[in-house]
Amino acid sequence: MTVAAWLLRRLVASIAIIVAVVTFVFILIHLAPGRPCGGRDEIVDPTICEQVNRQMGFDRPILEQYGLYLVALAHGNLGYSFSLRRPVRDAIDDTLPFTLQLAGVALVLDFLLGLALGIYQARRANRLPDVILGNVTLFVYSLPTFWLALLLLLVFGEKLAWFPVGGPSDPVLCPVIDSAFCVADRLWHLVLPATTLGLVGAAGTARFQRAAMLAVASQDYIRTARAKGVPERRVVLHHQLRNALLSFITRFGLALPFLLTGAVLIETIFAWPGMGRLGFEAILTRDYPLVTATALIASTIVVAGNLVADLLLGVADPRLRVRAAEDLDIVTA
Amino acid sequence: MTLGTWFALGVALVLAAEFVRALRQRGLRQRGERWRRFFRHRTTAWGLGILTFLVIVAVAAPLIAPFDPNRQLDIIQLKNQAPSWTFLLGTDVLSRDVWSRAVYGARVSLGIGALGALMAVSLGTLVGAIAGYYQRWVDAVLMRGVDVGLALPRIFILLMAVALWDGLPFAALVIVIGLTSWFGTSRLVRSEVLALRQQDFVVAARALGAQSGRIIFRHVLPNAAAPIIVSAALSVGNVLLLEASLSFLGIGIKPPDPTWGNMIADNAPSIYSAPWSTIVPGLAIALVVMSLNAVADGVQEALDPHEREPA
Amino acid sequence: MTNPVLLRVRDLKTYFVTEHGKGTARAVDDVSFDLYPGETLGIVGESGCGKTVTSLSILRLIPEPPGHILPGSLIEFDGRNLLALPLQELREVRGNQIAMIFQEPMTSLNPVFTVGDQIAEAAIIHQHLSRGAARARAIEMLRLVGIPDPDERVDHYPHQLSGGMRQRVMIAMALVCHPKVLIADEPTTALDVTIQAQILELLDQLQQELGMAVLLITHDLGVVAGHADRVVVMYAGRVVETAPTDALFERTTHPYTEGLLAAVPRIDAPRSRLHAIPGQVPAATAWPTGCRFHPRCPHAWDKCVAQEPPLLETGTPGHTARCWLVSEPERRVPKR
Amino acid sequence: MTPPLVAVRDLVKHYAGERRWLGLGPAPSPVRAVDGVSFSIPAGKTLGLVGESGSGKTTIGRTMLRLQEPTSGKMLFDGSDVFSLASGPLRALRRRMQIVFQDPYSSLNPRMTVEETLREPLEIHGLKGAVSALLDEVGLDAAFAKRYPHELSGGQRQRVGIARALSVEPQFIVCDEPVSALDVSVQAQVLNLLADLQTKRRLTYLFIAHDLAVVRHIADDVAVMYLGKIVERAPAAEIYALPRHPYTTALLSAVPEPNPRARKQRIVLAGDMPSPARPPSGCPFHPRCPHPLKSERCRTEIPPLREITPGHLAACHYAERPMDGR
Repeated sequence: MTVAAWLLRRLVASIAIIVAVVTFVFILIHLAPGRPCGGRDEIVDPTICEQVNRQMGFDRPILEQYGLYLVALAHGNLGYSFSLRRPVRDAIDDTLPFTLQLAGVALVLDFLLGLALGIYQARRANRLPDVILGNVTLFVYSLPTFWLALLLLLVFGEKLAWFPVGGPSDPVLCPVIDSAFCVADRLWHLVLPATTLGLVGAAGTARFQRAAMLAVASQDYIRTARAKGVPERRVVLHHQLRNALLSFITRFGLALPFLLTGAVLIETIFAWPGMGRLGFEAILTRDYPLVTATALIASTIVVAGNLVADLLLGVADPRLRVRAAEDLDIVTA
Repeated sequence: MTLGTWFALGVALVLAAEFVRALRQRGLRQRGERWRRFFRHRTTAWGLGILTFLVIVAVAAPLIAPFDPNRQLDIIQLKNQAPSWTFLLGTDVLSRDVWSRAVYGARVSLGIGALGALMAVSLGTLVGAIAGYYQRWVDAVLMRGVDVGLALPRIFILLMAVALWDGLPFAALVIVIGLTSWFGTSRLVRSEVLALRQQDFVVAARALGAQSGRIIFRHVLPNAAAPIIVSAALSVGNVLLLEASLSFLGIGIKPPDPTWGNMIADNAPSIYSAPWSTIVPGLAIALVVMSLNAVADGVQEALDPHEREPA
Repeated sequence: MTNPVLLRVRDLKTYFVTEHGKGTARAVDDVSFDLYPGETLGIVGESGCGKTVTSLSILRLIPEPPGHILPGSLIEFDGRNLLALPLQELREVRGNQIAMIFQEPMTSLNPVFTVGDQIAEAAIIHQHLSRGAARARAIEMLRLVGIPDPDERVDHYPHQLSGGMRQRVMIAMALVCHPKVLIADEPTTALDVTIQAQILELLDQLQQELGMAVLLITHDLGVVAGHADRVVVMYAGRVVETAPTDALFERTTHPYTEGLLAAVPRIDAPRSRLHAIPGQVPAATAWPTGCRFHPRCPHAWDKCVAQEPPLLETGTPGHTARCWLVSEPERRVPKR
Repeated sequence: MTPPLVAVRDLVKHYAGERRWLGLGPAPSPVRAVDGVSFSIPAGKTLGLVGESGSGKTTIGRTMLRLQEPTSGKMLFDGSDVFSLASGPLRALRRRMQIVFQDPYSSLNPRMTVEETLREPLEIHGLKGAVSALLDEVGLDAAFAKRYPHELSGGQRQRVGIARALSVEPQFIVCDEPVSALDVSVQAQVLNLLADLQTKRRLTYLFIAHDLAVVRHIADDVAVMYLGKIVERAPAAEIYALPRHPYTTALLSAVPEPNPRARKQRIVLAGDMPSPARPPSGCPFHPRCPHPLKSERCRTEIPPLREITPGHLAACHYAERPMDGR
């Protein structure tokens, strides 16, 4: 089987998963009591409500609504958000970049710091630095992200006033990003929210990576490397790390749901105009098209992340590399 | 704080410490290699002690909490009081005693954590065992379902379920959390079952004419106990964090009943002037999750399937 | 022997602390032997006798903790005590002058690097070859160990090779720096019978071509009989008998060696019951008193329980046995 | 002559390559693990089945007990066709056929004591029996009943595995390399035990092994497998005295003998066993065959398993002129 065929199959599977997610969300929304209009906090004239519902097609049979939605989706049409009174597509376009920036910076911090700590701890396994770091990472890993966000905000935003307390950029100087200064300003605003997410993630990554390194350390081929006279540093950073990275790659797929979940909370706390907050508010206002669209985007990110992780794993692990049939190792009884 | 509550608190501490000590003694006395390995790291004993203490506190909340957790003592005079001998951990923005709320909050938070995790792990184990044991199309169908479940960040499903149904009661919340938290466990259990299926002792049981139920429950699952128990311990922590997040977003357990999550949410606005009322419940959550992780490490050590050969 | 000793092992003691410090497993307990240039010395014994720990101790590959080599042990190579060498200098011996191959070719090769890279690594480290030269060297080594299409195979990963081919790669990797000593730890145990024959023949042939000394560690008396010049028999962490191969099989002296030999299934014997040694190897945390074989020995008498015999000269040159029967042959219980 | 208790007719087991993802996608070429194997074992006798890894010998043993489903073929046990039984009657029949495994470490449930392990089969079949008697029969002290597998040595575990198989009082036991993982001295103990039990209980064995020397001490008949096929089958005495197939000759010559005087002229086969997914054309052994008469015919024509002398079958075009292995 060729790489292309494998990729095609995985793509089809991924799309199937996303469609299933959309279907599931669609069903869930329609099973819920109440209609979008006149939701929990709004008091709207019932006749207007009815009009809105008719306009949005919410009075039609659910199967028909579902069919129409899928057809629209296939044309790239995500529908119209009645709470924002604008196309869902535009709302996503406006918010998604903010979430990607936040999650991206957090991910980099998570992986770089986590990897470095994990490798360092594994090299000093069960000695004092490892024990101390082990307890620290366990503590950070156990913190609720939103609570850590509040504390960081309290200390670094309020008390020390080193970083801005919220928002994506300075509303006066940089309403739009059009200069190097504004890029710096954006990063400046990203420090606290991204650090919150990244720190908790990094603690988990460090614990994971330490365990992965130690699991590899007891393998026979590490002993072989030592028997060859390979210097200790190279044994760890070449032979051991290269194999431990294989299990690390699978973590990439797992990190995304964590980051997206965290984004909902972090964006709320830091007034970050991202998609997580958008989705949350959409749920509160029962903005069906917007809810479905954010779920769709979120699951697409997760599924794509898994696909990328699998691809990377294929590149990194020669045993998984998809190759011509004659090279397949056939295991028999 | 009254003398009585101090006394009750002292008793809870002693009970927890004694419980752990007794377990440890038993481990050292018996030839049971497992107990000894369980207590190999000091953190495990600490974790177990802390959890025991918190469970005792939650159960004996009326004895240990000096005030009614929902009572607003004096909204003008006693609002955002700093910790003192009367208010051990201060009061919150509505002049309620933080210590009392934290004690009662342990009931809800630990309750949701334990019950939600129990449900999630049972479901995950069941689905994983069935998929791994029967393989073929059963496996394909179940695992595709799990793929879908894992593709959507859990918080979205939860938010939808909780927000759309508007004010779910405790039991329903537990069920919703349980129903959305089993995917990871099922994958884990499935891969364990797939590996165990190949083992000769399972083949032997089939050769002896054992039926599927017996094989799954006597031969396969007991040998997958380690990852399942570890997964359960970690699930409790995850569910706890999830409930806290929901409460923080204002859609978990309805106020005024305290949970550690909604305590943080209620007091976050006054975090600058009265940080204790936010910090305390957050630390409580971290303490529980940390203890659970430490206990999970101990379980992993104790039930390590790589039983050492007799030297 | 007039040859100078190449590798001298004296009073080697490698102990392991068992879990929770409950006890000490005396895996290797006072083992001594010499390896001469160009010869094959077989170390034979069943699992738990300490033969593998002995081989790992030579290059200090014992995981520490839980293992440790006791002070007073000596492993002398080229006039230097390897046990006292700084790690930096020891690394220059490892893979360069003393190389090892292991039992499991499946797990002993790193799955994520090509076999060429893994063979070349030692040449780059020890002989400072360039990458290109090292690669050429790897191809040459693959050809030497009889792997077909070495130019192509050099870029293959271990999982693409059969078990026999992997063991050939391990041998190529070990020999790339032309070591003076090759330690082969059960090199064929994991392989099929016909592949085992291939690998053993290859080792014989390479030894002749390259003139190295081989320490052949095995549980199989048949392998020793066919490939070793001298044999050391180990039991319960001790050397119990040592002899030139022919002498050992001709005049087996220690009851353990006798029992082991009688227990080997033979294709040349008619269908019959095998002789089995009763009981089992004792635990390394609790070796028996006196002669460690006495609980399983048909000849044992009270002296064996009380006092452990030294390695006694049997009369044949180079043949010693740790058994009181050597000095008191009349105590031997006749075969039923 | 005793009628056969067990007879296998034309057994075929192909493994389809695992299809991924909802069973769609192309199926890789099937692995012919067992490719048309027939034999029978008279009651109370032992057939030694010898082959290297990948020859299909383990698959045969497991398929015969229907621990794996066969692709085609027949397995007659005491007259009934095991492969066509429904699950109910099959379960009843399982009492009469048992298996002993190679790896003593994975063959016992680590969470069950010896007693629980031995009691379970009795429970399943509603039998009365004493665990202590079973332990005694395999040479273990009754004190072992309370122990867990990790407290036992390899040899002791293997004895427990044998006791478990005996607990349902079977007539036929598949011994799947029961001594391969054991030390030489313990291996002899277990082989002797199996031989004693056979005499005492009049058991019928299929004894699977990878080396001809072990089989020598227990088998009445020997079948040699290569790439899913039996290439030679004969009474034990005959096959050791005059092997007809060059592969058998090579296998015999590859056994390392503990006798330095017999440093015989060893036949060392070239190359590896080919993958059963792509067996060579003609005689499956021809690419490695050292027979001096090897010819074009070997490359094109599959030699059938035919009777060379009475009771001695071999699948070689030149079986009448066997190689000299010594």
